[in-house]
Amino acid sequence: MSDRRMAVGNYRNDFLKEVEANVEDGEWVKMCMQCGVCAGSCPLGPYWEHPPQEIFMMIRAGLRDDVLSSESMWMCTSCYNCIVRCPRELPITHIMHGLANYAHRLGLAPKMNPTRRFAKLFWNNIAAGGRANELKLSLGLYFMDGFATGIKKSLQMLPIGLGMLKTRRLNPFGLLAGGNCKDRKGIQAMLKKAKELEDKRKGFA
Amino acid sequence: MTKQYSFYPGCSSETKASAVNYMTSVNAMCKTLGIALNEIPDWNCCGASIGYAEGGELPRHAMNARNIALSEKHNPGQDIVATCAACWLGAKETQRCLQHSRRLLDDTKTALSEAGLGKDYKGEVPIRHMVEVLIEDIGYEALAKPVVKPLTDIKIAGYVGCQTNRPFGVAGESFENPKYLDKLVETVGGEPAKKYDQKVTCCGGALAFSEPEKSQAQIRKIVESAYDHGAEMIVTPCPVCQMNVEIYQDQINARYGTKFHMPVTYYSQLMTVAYGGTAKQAGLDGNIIRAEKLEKIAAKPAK
Amino acid sequence: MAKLVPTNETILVAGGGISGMTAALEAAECGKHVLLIEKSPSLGGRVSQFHRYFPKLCHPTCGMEINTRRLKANKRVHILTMTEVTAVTGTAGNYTVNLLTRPRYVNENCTACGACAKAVSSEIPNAFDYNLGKIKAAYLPFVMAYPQRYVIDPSIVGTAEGEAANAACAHDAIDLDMKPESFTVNVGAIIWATGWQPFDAAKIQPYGYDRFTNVITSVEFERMMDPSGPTGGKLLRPSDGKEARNIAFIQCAGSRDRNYLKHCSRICCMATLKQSTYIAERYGDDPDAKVSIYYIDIRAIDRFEDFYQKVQADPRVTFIKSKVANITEDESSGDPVLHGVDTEGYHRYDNRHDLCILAIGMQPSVRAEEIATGMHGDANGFIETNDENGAIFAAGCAGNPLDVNRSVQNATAAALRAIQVVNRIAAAEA
Amino acid sequence: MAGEMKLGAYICKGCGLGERLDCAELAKVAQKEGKAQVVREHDFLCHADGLAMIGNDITAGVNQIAIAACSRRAKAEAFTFDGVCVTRANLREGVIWVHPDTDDARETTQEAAADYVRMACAEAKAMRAPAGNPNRGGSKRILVVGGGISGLTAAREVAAAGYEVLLVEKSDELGGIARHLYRRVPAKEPFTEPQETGLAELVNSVCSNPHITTLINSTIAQTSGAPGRFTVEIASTGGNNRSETVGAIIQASGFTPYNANALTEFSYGRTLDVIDQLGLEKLVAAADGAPITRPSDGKPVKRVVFVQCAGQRSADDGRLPYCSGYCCNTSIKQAMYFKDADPAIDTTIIYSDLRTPGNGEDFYRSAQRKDITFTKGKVSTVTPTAAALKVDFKDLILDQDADIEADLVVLATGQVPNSGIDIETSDEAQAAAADKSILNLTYRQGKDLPQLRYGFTDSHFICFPYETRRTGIYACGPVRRPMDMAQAMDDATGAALKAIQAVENAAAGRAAHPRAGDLSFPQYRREGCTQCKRCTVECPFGAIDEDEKRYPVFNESRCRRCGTCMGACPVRVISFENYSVDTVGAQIKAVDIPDEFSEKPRVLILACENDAYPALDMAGMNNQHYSAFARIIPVRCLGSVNTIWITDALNSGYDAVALMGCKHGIDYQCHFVKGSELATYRASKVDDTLKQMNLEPERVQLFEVAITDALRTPKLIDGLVAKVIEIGMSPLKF
Repeated sequence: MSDRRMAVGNYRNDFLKEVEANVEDGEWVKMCMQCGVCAGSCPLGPYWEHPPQEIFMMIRAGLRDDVLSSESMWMCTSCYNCIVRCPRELPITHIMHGLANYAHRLGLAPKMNPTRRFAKLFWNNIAAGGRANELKLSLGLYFMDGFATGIKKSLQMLPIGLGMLKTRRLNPFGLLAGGNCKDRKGIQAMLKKAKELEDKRKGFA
Repeated sequence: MTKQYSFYPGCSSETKASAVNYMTSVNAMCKTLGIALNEIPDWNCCGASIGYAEGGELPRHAMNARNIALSEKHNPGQDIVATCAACWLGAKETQRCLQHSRRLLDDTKTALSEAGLGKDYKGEVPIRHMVEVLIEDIGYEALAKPVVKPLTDIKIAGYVGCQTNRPFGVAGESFENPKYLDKLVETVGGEPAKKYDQKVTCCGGALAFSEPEKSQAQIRKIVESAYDHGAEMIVTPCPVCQMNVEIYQDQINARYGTKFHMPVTYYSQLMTVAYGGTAKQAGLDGNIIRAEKLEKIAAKPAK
Repeated sequence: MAKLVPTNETILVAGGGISGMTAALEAAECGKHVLLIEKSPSLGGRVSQFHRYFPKLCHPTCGMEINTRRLKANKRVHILTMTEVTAVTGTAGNYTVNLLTRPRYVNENCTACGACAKAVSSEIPNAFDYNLGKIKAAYLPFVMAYPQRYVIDPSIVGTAEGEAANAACAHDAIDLDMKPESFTVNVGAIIWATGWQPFDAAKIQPYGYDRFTNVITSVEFERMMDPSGPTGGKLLRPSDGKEARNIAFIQCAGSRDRNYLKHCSRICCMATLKQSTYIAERYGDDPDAKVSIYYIDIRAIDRFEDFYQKVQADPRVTFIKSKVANITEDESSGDPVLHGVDTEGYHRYDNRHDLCILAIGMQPSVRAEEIATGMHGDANGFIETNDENGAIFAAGCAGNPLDVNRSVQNATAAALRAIQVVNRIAAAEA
Repeated sequence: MAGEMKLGAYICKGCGLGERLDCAELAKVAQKEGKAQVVREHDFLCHADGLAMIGNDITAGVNQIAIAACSRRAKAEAFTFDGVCVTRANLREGVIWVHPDTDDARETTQEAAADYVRMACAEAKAMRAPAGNPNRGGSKRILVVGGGISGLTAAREVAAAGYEVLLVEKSDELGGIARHLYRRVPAKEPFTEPQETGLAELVNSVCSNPHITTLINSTIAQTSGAPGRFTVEIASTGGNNRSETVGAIIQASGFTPYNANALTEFSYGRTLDVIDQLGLEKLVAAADGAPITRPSDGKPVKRVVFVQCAGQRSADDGRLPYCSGYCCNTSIKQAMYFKDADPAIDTTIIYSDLRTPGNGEDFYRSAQRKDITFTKGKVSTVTPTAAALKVDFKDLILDQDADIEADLVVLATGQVPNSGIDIETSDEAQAAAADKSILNLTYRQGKDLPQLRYGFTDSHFICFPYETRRTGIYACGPVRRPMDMAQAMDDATGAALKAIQAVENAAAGRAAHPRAGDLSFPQYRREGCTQCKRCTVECPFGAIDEDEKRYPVFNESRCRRCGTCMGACPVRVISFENYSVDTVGAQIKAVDIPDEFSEKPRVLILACENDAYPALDMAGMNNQHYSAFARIIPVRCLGSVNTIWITDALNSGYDAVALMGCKHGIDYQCHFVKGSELATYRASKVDDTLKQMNLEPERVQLFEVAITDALRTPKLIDGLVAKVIEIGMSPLKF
C-alpha cells in the first residue's frame, strides 16, 4: 500500500447527504461507529485501499472524489461477512454495491476495473433474455479487452471450458440460444420502467 | 406423502449450464423423499449480487419480485424453494426490502405492471433454500431412513460458503460455524471433517471471473484445509461455490505448485447415492474432478 | 442473625451479592427488619469471585469480611440461602412472596470442620470457579463462604458416598432426607438484587469461545488469577497448561452490539485495564510478556482515567482501536489468531496470542418482567426506576450495568426507598 | 466497678479438638492459671446443648466468658451473649489446623493451645461489657447543604422516610446548575430523546413538604458538635443569622463548570462564538424555541462543532486530569437541540473515546440516526476567521490533519467540585481560602471534609462509597465524583439513608461503619493526660477536638472505634471498656515464656482483625501449617497498637514481635484510613528502644498483609521464627 495519508481535508457534510439520498442503503452510513469489524471481516480485505469503515468516515469527511473513484468497493465479493458481524447492523454489502453503482452511473468509477466491467457484462447478459447465458458471459469476459487478449484468455481457460463441455455443464450452442424467458418483452419493459423510476429518485433523470 | 413446493431452479441449473448436475441429483433426491418441485413458470434470473453495478437497486428488486409474483400467482400456497444460494438470497432480500420500504414496494409494483404482474405481488410466500426443506420439513431422522448405501469410509469436508449461510442462513446454525453439512454427511453414513476450518470462507463468488488471482487465493485455502483435515471430498450446497472450488484447481496448481485434485460435490449427490441412485442419477458424470469413491458406491449393489 | 416473622414492615432483599448484602445491612443498621434470601449456598455473589477490584487493586474479600461481620452482629437480618423467589403478588406495603428453599442436606449444627468432604471422593464441577475446576460433592463453596456451612450435592444423596459423608459427621449436621420447601412470606417492600450474569460467550460465534480452548472469558480469567482459584493463581492456558505470556483482551465481547447486547456494560473496559495489571505483576520485566487490548472506545470514566493513563504508560500494554473481526486457531499450537483492522490509520493484523480473554458483557440474571407482572424494565431486562413498580426496587446490577462502587451506592439508595415504604406502614399502624 | 466479676471458661472438644488436644489439661490451665471460677468441657459447644449450658451459667452469675473452641470468626452468632464479655481462644483455626498431627508436634501444639486458653481468660478478666456512649444527642433532623439537584433529592428522600430536613442554599433560588438546563439526558426507555429536567416538580415537592425547612441566601457559618447534636450557625445575606441543631449533614455542594478561559487554543474568551456546554444551555433556553443564534452577531447557527474533553483528561497544568463522565451524553443532547429544531444544521462531535455507558449507547445511536456526525479526532485549535470559526483537528481514523468550519463551537469542559477548603494544605493556605469553606467545621483537623483526589470528597472505599472521614457528614453529587443528573439523584438517595442511619446510631450511642453497632467508646484518664495532642492530630476521623485547656474532647458519636488514639497515647490513658492497653497487655503477659535454653522461642503476632486475622484463619482452613511458637492476638486496627505492647513483650522474653496489617499509601486498604500507616511510623520508632534494650532490630517486623494472603502469612511467620533461630533467643527471659 502506498502512502495513504490524504491531503488536509476541509470537512463538509454535503457528501454524506448526497450518499443518503442517492445510494442504496446510504442512510445507514451515519450509523457506523468506527469499530472496524467490517474491514477485518472482508475476504479480499487486504486489497481494499479504503475498507468500508474508512469509506464511511471519508463520506462523513466529504471526500467525494476519493470515495467514488476508489477501486475499494469493487472488491466486494458479496460474502455478507461484514453484515452479519456489524454491531450496528449496517447493510455494508449493500452500501458497497450502492456506492459502486453510484460511482459507475456518475462515470467516476475506475474505467478499467475488471469487476465493474464484468458486472456490466453480466447485467446486460441477463437483462437481454431474462436468464443468464453462461457461454456468452464467459466469452464476453475474455474478449473484454479486445480480440487478441480474448483469444489468449480463452486459451488459458480452454481446459476449464473443455471440462465443462465434457461434463455437459456448458452449452456449445449457447451463443445462438438459451438464457431466454418466454416473456422477454415484459421483462425488458419492466426493467426499463424500474430504471426510469430509480433514475428519477436518484437524480439521474 | 408428497410435499408440494414452488421451485425456483435458477440459471445455473438449466440444461447444459454449470450446475446441471446439481439439478439432476436434486431431482433424484426429491423423488426419494417425496418432495414435489413445481417449477415457477417462466422464472427469470435473480440478478445475482454482481448485478448491482449496472442493474442498480430497483431493477434487481423487480427481477426477484417477478419471480415471487409468478409463484404466488401460479403456485399459491406453496413455499418457494431455491437450490442456488444466490437465487434464494436475492428473492429473500427483495422480499425483506419491500416489506420495509413502502416506496420500494410501490415502485417495484409499478415496474411489475409492465410485465403484467402489478397486482400479483404479495410478498408473503416463505422463500426457502432446499437445505432448509430437508432439515426443517423432513428432519435428519427421516433423511436417514431411505439410506441404503451408507457412505462409509469417505471423509468429507462440509463447505457451506457464503450466501447459503449469510446473512440469513439456516435457523439454529451459526454464521461462523454451521454444522448442518456435517450432520447431513453423518446422516448418509459418511464421516464429516469436523475440524475443517474453511467452511464459511468466501470463494470469491463472481470475482472468480474478474479477479481470478484474488479468488484463487481464497479457493486455495478452502481446498488446502480440506486436505489438511483428511477430507477426500468437499460437499457444498451452493452452485457458485461448487464451480469455483472445483474448476480452478488446475490453475491453482499451476500458480502455487499445489497438487489439488479434490472432488467437490453437492449434498444432493451424496444423498442420491446413499439412497441407492446411480452415478448418472446423482449427476456424478457432471463433476470435472470425478468423485470416484462415490461413483464406486453408486456402482455397487445395495445391501 | 435470628429467627424472623416477616410482616409488612419487613423488607425482603432478593439476592445476597454485594448489592443485596449492602441493601440488607444498610436497612438493618437503620433499625429495619430484613429477610435476605440467596439462591446459592452462600452470600457474596459475583464479587466474591473477583480476585481484585479496580482501581485500587484491593481484594473484594476484604469488604466481604466487613459485611459478613456486620451480618453476624446484626439480629435484624434473617438469611435464607439456597432460596429463590417463585412468585410475587400484592402492592406496595403488602406483598405476598412465594419462596422455595432447595435442600442443602446440612443443618445449622455444621461447624465447617470438613469431615464430610474428607469422607467423600466424588467430585462435581466447581461452580464458584465457573466450572474450570472440580470440588468434592460435600463442600464449602469457597473458603470465605458465609454462612460457613457445608453443602451436600444432590448427586450423592441416596448413594454410598452420601452415607459416608453422613457417617463422618460427628455433629449430626447432615440430613439426607431434606426436601425442597415452599413457603410464603408477607413483606412491605422488596429490594431486587439478583445481579448480573456474564453474556453467553458461545453466542459470539466469530470469537469461537465454544471451539477454541484458549479463548476464555474475563470472569474465568479472574478466577484463574486468584491464588485459591483453579490454576492456583498461575496464568496457565487451558489447552496445554503452558504459561501464557502474550495475552489479548477483546473489549465489547457481547456489549454495544445489536447482535448480542445493545447496551454498554460499563465495567468491561476497567475490568480489562485491571486484568492487564495482573499480567504485568506476574511477569515483571519479562520481555515476552505482552498485553494487547482491542477496543472501540476506552470508557474509563471519571477518576478511572488515572488508571487508564497508568496502564497506557506500561510499555508492555498495546491498545488497538479495533473490534476484532474473528478468531481462528492455529491448530498445531492451539494459539488463537486474531484478525482485524486497527482503525486508527488502517493497519490490518493477524495477531497470534497465547491466550485471548473476552471482556464479556453484563446482562441481568433475572429480567424485570420475570419478577412480577407489570414490572417495568428497559429493553435489556434491567429494572427501571419507575413508580409503577410499586415497592419493588432494583439494587445494583439488577437495575443497570454498574461497577461495584456504583452498585453499593445504588443499593444504599434502594434501602432508603424500601425504608420509606415500611416507615409509612409503621406510621399508619402506629 | 459495679458487681462481682465471674469468669467461665468453656473448652470445646468438637471438630477434632478432643482428639488432638488434652482438653482436661486445658481445663486445668483455665482454672489454675486463668482463674476461671467456672470451667467446663463440652463435646460440641456450639450445639444448642452447649449454648444452653453457658446460658445457665450466665443466669447463675457468670459474666465473663472465655470460649476455647474455634476462631472468633466462626459461630459468632452462637457465641454472642448479651451483656457479658466474651473472648475466644482460637484452638481450631489457630492451633490444630495449623500444626501437624504428629507425635513430634504434640507437645508444642498443646502448649500453644494452653497459651490461648490463658490469653482468653486474661483478656476476659480485663474486659467490661460496654453499654454505649452516654454522651449522645437526640436530634434526628438532617441538614442538607446545597439546593441543586443532589440537595433537593436528598431533602425529598429524607423527608419521605419521615425525618425532618433543613435545606440550606446559598443562592437566592433552588435548583443549582440544573436551573440553566434546557433538557436533560434521557433516563428512561427508549433513551433516544432529551427529556424535561423535572426540576420544577422536584423544587415544588421540596417546597410543599411540611417536613422540609428551606433557607435560601444562606450559608453555613459554623458547624460544631457530633452526630445527633450538631450545632450549625447559618448566615443569611439578609443578616438574619440563626443557630440550628441537626443530627447529621448531607453535603451536596455540587460543582462549578471548569473555567474555560484557560483554553486559549480554543479561543474561548476571544470570541463569543466559542462557548462551554452550560453556555449553550443558556443560549438554547434564551432562544426559547426560536432558531439558536450566534452570540457574536445574532445570525442563526447553521454549523456547530462540539469539542469533547476540552481541558480534560490532561496532565497539563491548570487542566482537569479526570474525565467528567457526563459530557459525551451532554454534547449528544445538545447536538439534538439543533437537529430537532432544524435537521439541516450540521452538528459534529469530535471525540477521542466516546463514553456513553449503559443505555447511553441508545442515545448515541439515536444521535447518529438524527445525522449528528461523530468524528474520532483530537482538536488542536479553534480560530476565528472573518465569517466563521475554523476548527483544526487530527482525524484519527483517516489519519490526517483536517479542519472544519463552524458558526458555533461548544467546548465540553467538565466539572470542578465545590468542596471548600483542602485541609491537607498549609495553615496559611487554609486561612487564605477561609471564605471558600462549605461547612466551617470547628473540628481540630480542619473546616471541611477531607478530599480524596482532585478536590473530590469521595470515599476511598470501593465497597463503602459513603464512608467519608467525618462521621455523620455525607457528601453526594458532583462534589464527590463527577457525575450526571441521574447518578446524582441516586447518590443523594443513598446519602439520605446514611444520614438517617447516622442519627439512629447516634441516638443509640453506638458506632457507625465499619464497627457498626459497637457499643464501646473511647474514655481517657484526664489526670494522666499530658495534653500532647497526638490523639487529636492522629484520629483518622477528626473525631477528637481540644478543649480550652488543650485536653482531648472525644465527641464519641464522631468516633469509629478503631483505637488509633489508644495506640497514639504515650501515657496510655485512652481505653475502651472491652479493648484497652490492658486487655491486650494481659494476653501478652499470660503467655508462658519457656527459658532461653528451651529452644522454644515465642513470637508475638499482633494481627489486624479485618484482614490479617481472617487470612490466618484461611491458612488454617487450608491446612497451611506455621510455627507453633507464634502467639497471635487480633487487634481492631494496627493503628490501635500501642508500642508499649511491643516493648513489654520484648521485656518479658518474647523473641520477636510482628505487626500484620493492611496496605497503606495511596491505595491504602486500612479500613480506618490511617491506622496501618501510623503503625508503620510508630514501629519505626521502636528501633531506638530496641537499641537501648540491646536487641536486634530484626526482632520487630511489620508486614503488609492482604486478606487473601492465606498462603503467604504462614511463610511470614515461619520466616520470622527462622530469623529468631538465626539471631538467637532473646536474652531477656527470666
